[in-house]
Amino acid sequence: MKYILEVKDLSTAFKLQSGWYPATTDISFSLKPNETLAIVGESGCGKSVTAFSLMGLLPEHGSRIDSGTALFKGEDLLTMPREKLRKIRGSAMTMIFQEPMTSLNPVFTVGSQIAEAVFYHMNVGKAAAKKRALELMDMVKIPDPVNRYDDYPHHLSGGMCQRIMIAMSLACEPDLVFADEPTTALDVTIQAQMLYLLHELKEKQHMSMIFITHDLGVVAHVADRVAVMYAGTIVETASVTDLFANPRHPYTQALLKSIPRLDKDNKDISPIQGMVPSIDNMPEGCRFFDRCERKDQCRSDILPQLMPLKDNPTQLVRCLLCE
Amino acid sequence: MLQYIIKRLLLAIPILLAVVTLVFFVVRMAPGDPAQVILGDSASHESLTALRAELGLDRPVIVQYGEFLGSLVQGDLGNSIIRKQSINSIIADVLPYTVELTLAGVLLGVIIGLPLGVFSAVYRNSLGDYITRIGSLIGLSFPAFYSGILLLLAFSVYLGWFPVISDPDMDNLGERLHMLVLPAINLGLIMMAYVVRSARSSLLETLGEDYIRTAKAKGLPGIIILYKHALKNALIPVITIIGLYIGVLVGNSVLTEIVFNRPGLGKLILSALDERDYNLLQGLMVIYAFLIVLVNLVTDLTYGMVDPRIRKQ
Amino acid sequence: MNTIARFKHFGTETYHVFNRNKTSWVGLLLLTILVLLAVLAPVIAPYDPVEQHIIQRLEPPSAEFLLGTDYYGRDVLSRIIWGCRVSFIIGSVSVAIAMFFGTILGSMAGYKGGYFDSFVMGVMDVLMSIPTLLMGLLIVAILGPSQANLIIALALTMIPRFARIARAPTIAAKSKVYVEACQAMGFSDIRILVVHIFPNILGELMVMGSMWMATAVRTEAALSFIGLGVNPPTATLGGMIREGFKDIMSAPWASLYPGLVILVIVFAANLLGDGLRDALDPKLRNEK
Amino acid sequence: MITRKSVLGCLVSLLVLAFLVTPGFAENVLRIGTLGSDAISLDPHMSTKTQDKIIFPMIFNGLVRFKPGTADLNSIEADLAESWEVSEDKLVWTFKLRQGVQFHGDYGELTAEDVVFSLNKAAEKTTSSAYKEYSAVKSVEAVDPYTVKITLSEKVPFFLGAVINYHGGFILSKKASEKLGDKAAINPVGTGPFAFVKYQSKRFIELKANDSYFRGKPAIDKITYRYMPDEATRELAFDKDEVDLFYGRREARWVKNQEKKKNIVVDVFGLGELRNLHLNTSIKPLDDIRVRQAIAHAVSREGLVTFIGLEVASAANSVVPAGYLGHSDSAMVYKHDIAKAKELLAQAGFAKGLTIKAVITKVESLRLPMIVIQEQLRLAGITLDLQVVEHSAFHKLIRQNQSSLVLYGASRFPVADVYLSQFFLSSSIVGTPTGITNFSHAKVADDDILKAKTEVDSKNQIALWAAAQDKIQKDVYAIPLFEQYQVWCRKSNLDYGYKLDNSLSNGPLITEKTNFK
Repeated sequence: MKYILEVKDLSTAFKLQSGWYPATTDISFSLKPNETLAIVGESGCGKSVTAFSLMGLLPEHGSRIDSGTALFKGEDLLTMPREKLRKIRGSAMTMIFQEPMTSLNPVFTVGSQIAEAVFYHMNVGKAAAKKRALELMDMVKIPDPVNRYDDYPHHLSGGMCQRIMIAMSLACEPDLVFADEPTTALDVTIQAQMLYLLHELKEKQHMSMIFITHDLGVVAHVADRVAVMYAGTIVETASVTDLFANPRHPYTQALLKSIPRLDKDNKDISPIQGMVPSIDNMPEGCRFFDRCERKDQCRSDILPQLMPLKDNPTQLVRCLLCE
Repeated sequence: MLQYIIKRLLLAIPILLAVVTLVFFVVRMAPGDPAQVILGDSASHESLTALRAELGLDRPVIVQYGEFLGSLVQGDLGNSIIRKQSINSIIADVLPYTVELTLAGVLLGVIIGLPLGVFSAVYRNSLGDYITRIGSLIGLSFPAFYSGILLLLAFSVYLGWFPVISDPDMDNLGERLHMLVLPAINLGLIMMAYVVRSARSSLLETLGEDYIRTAKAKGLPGIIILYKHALKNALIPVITIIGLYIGVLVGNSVLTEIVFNRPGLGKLILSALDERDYNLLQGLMVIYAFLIVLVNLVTDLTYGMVDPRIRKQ
Repeated sequence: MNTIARFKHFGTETYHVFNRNKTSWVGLLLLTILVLLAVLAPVIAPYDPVEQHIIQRLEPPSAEFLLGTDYYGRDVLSRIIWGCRVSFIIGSVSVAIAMFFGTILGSMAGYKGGYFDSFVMGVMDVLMSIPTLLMGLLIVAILGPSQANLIIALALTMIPRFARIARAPTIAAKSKVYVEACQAMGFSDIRILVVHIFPNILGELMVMGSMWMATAVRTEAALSFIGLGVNPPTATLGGMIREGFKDIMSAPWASLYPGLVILVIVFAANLLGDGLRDALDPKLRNEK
Repeated sequence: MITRKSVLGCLVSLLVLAFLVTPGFAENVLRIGTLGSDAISLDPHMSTKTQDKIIFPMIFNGLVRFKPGTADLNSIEADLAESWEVSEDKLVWTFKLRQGVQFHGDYGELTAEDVVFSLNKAAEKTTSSAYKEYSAVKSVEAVDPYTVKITLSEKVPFFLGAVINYHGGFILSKKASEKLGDKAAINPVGTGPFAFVKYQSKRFIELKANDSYFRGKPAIDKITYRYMPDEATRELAFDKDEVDLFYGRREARWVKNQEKKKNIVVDVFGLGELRNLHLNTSIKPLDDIRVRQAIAHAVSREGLVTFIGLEVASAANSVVPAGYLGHSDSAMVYKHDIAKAKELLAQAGFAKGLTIKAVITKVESLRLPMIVIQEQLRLAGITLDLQVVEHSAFHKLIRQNQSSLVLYGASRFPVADVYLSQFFLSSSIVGTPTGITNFSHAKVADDDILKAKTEVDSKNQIALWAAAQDKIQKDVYAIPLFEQYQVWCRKSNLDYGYKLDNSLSNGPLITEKTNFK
C-alpha cells in the first residue's frame, strides 16, 4: 500500500440563504503511512471542512459533497455505508479538535470518555476499557491517572483536556489522525509540549497524521509535506523543505513573507493586500487573482489546475504563471 | 449536600413568612363571614355576633396574626373555622390526591414529552417536527378546564372507559390508578407541551456543541450520542422549565380537580374561599408556597445530579 | 446611531427574520382577524349579546342563530364576538400594565442595585411564589369581580416576570462603557435607562408580552370558569363555558364554541410570540 | 438508566391493570349525589345548608314529625314522643316518650334527659342557629325518664314546629355530646334509621342501617352521601350508574329531558322555595315608591316562570309561600306593564332611565333568575349593575345595605309568621342588633305581625297576616316572583316507601321502608 489516504477532486458545498455555494473545490492530495501532512491556510479557507468531509462530520443539513473520491486504505470514505464509516471513525481514523475545553462532554468523567471509545470499538468489557483508558492517560503523561479518571472536564486545565483528547484519539491505535489546530487554544509553552507529545506518539504508534494549522511556524516543526489552501482550493503542495525553500504560488510566497521570523531580519515583512473572496461571491477563474502581485502578467477568467512543476514533480502548484 | 438543603430551606423562610402575612391580611379584607356560613341564611345579627366572638374573629387582626404565627412555628396550622377540625388533618386527607395527580402529570409530561422533543430536534424541519411543534403549541394553549371537559366528554361519557367521578378509594390501587388516568393526562398535556418545546430547543443547541462532534468523531453509534451525550446535557433547561411552570401546573390542578370532580387541595381552596374559612385558606397557601419552594429545591438538586459543574459548587 | 435609528434598525431587522418564519404570519393573521372581529363587534354581531330570547333557549345552531343560543336564549355567536373583545381588552391591558410597572421596577432595581434591588426583587419573589391562578383567585375574591379588578389581578401576577426580564440586561448594560460615559457626562438616570438600556431589552419584552398575553387570556378564562369573572350580563369566553357546562350533554354548542375561540386566541398569541422570539433571538438569527 | 426503564415498565403495567379492575358494589347500597361541595356542620341545630338539612332526618328524630312525604300541619304524628298534651292556655306542653329507643353506637337509651339537653341546646345562642324559635320557652323539665314538660312564657303561633324533626327540634344524645365535645359537630349521634359511619371532607358521608331502629330494621344497608357541587357531574354520574339518587336541576327543560331517559324517575315536590325580590327602601332612589312600583311593573313573573318552567315553578302572588298557614291569595300584585313602569319612572324623574346596583351570589338558583330580571329591567330602561360574589360575601354585603335589590329565596316551617317575622318585621331589619333578613327595611306591617303572634282566635290571626301581606306588597317592599319546587331523580327501582309530595328538608327522606324493588 503506497498511500494510506488518497483524496481526489473533493468538492463540498454549503447551503446559505440563497442557495448552495462551494466550500472546497477539487481538493486532491495523498498521504503515505507514517507521513505527516500539514494543511495550511487562513481561517475559512476550507481546511477544517476538508477534514470534516473525510471524517463524515459535516453537518447533515446544509452541507453536501459534490464530487470526489477519498480512498482510505483502498476504500472510498465518501461512498461507503455510514455504519462502516462510523466503525472506521474513532478507531482507524481519529481526530483531535481545536478547543479541548468544549470538545469534552462536561457531564461525563474524562476517564469514562476515553473508555467509551475503547468500549465501542474494541469489543471489550467495561473493566478492560477502563484499564485501557488508564494506560492511555499514562501514555499522554497525565499525572496520577487513577485519580484523574473520575474528574470532570471542568476540573482540568486546557492542556490536560487536550491530553485527554489525544488519549481518546489514540485509544484504538489509529492509522490516521486528523489534528485540527490542536494547539491554537493553548498557551505558547503548552503548545510546544503538545507538539512534542504528538510527534513522539506518532513515531511510537506508526501512524499518519494530517495536521491542520494556520501557523507556518508549527508546520516547519511537525510536517513532512505541506498543502497550502486558499479560498477552498489547494494552491500548492510540496515537501516541507521545498515549500519553505522554494515557494512557487504567489499566495504561498506572500504568506511566507507575512510572518515575522526570529531567525531572519524582518524588514521585508508585508501583509497581503485585499480580502479573501467570500463564499457566495467566488470568482470564476483564479481565486487569488485580485490579490496577486503579478496579476498584470496573468488573466482572471481561467481557473488553473493543480499541476506538478516541471523541475520538481513532487511540488504541485495551481497557478497559470507557474506552468 | 445536607447543609445545602438546610440552607436552601432556611432561605425559603422569609418568603414563606411574607406569603403567609400577605395572605393573612388579604383574606381578612375580603367581604364575607364564616359565622354566616355556619349559621346559615336566616341567622340573626345577635347570633352572628355571638358566634364571631366565640370563634375569636372579633379580636384585633394583629392578635389573631400573632397567634397564627405562634402555632405555625410549631407546625400547627390551627383549626378550620367552619369545621373545627385540625387543618393539618384536613390537608393531610386530600394532599395525597393532589400530589399523586401532580406527580403523574409531570411524569406523563416527561415520559411522552422528552422522546417527542428528541424526535422533533433530530428530524428538525421535517413534517414530523412541524406537527410536533404545532401540536405542542396547541397543547400549551389549551385552557386546562377546556381540555378537561373534552377529555371527560370523549373518554368518560362517549367511550365510557373512565368514571365521571374521580374520587377513588385510596386503599384500592387499581381504582386509584384507573381514576388517575384522565386527570393526569389533562395535567400532563401542558407539561408535555412545555417539555417538548424546551427539550427540542435545548437539544438543538446541544447537538451543535463541540463535544457532540467529538462523540461523532469517536465513532459512537448515533443513538448513544443522542441519548447519552446530548440528552443528558439538554436535560438541564428541561428541568428548569418543569420547575418554572410548577405554578402553572398548580393552577391547572385546581381546574382539573373541578372538572373531574376529584378531591384535592384545589377544591379545598375553592371552598375555603367560598366559606371564608380564613384559617384553612391561610393553611393552604402556606402549603402551596411550601410545595413550590420544595419543588424549586428538588429542581436545583436535580441539576446537581445531571450537571457535575453545579454539583461541586 | 441615534436612538430612533437604533429602533428603526431593530424594526427592519426583526421584520426580515420574522418574515422568514411562515407560521408566525399565521399567528399574526389569526390574531388580526380576531382583533378585527372584536373591534367591529357592534357592527358584526348579529344580535345584541345580552338580549334574551327565553322561548328559544339552548337552540342548536341554525340559520337564525348561527352557533345556537345559550341558557338564556342569547345568541352564542354574538356573545363570542363580544367575549373576544373582553378577552383582548383584559389580556392586552393587563400585559401593558405589567410590562410598564415591571420594566420600571426591574430596571430601576438593576440600575440602582443595593438594598433597593434586594427589596424589590424580594417582593417579586414573594409574588412569584403564589401560583398565578391562586393569586388571581385571592385578588378577585377581595376586590370583587369586575373587568378592572381582573386586570389588576392579572397584572399583579405578571409584574414580577417582567421585572425579572428587565433587571438582568440592565445590570449587564450598566457596566458598559457607554453607560458609564453617560453617567460621567451627567445624564439623568431616566434618560440613560430609556435611551441606552431600554432598546436592549425591547426584543425580549415583546416576546414575553405576546406570550404573557396568551397566558393572561387563558387565566382570565380560567377565573371566569371558576366563577370569578366579569359581572353579568357581559359576555366572556370563560364565563360562557362555565354557563354552558351544565348543559354540555344537551347543548354542547353553548360551551364548546367559546372554548374553541379561547384556544385559537391563545394559540395565535403563542404562535406570534414564538415567531418573534425566533426573529429576535440573536443566537437563532445567526444560525440561519 | 435501568431505574428509569423499570419505573416506566411499572407504570405501564399498572395502567393496564387499572383498566382491567372495575370496582364492585355491595348489595343494597344507596348512593346519593347531593349538591354543595362539603358539609358545613353535622350539628343539626347549627347548619341550615340544604346539603346538611337533607341528611339530618335520616340520622335524627324529633318529638313529632310530618308523615313522610307530607308537610301538612294536620298530618303531624308522633315520632320520639308517644303522645302529647297541651294545657288550656296553650302554655304547658307535656310529651310522653317512646320507651326503649336506642341511640346509635353505645350511647344507650333515649330518656327525657336527652330531650331536655337537646331543647336547651337548641335555645342557646352559641350552640344553635334556631335559638330564636325558642325565645318563648320558659323551661324544659324531665318529669320522669319518659316525660318531658315544656312551659312557655307566651303563646306562639305553632309550637309543634319547634319540636318537629327539623332544625332545633332534632333530639341529640346528651352523653355523646358531652363525650365528643367539639367533635360532635362532625360525628352526629341520633336515634334515626341510619347511623353515621364516617365523613370525608369535600367527598362523602357514609351511613349504615340502624338495625335496632324503633320502627324496624331499614331495608337499605348503607348510604353514601356524596358531595357533587357540579350539576352536570351529578347527571353524568347518574347516567353512568355511579349514583342512584341525586339532586336534580330545578328547571322544566331539564326535567323533560331526564324523563325521556330509561330507568329514571324524576320527583318534583314541595316545599317550594319562594323567591321574593326585596327592594331596599333605605337606598335612593328606592325610597321613592314610584320607582319601586316601576320595578314591580317591569318585572315579569310569567317570564321568570317560563324561564324556569311550569313543571317546576309557579308564579307567586304573595310574599308568603302558598300552602303556608296564613298565606293570602288576595294581596296586592302589580301587573307586568313596561309602559306603566316607564311612565312611573318618568314621574319620579328618571325619564332617561336609571342605574341601580345589586349584589348577587354565585349560587345558581339565585343568580340565574337574577340575570333574567336584569334583562327585564333593561327593557324598562333600568340598568341593573350586578355584582356576582361568593355566597358568604353575598350574605355579608346584603346585610351591610350594599345591595338595592336582594333576590332571596327560602323555605321555612310552613307558618306565615316565620316568614313575615324574619323578612318584614322592623326588629329583623339588617344591621340592627336583632336583625335577620329584613332587607327592605319594611316596618309597615309590624302591628299586624306582632298582634297575630299572640292572637288566640285563628281566624283573626289569619286576617292579620293577610293584612300584613297586602301592606308589604302594596308599598312594594318585596315583589313575590315565583315558587320553585324540589327536583330529585332516582333509579326507577328505588322506592321511598311513601308518596313524596312535600319534604321539609328539601330532599327525599330515606326511611326504614326505602328500598330497591
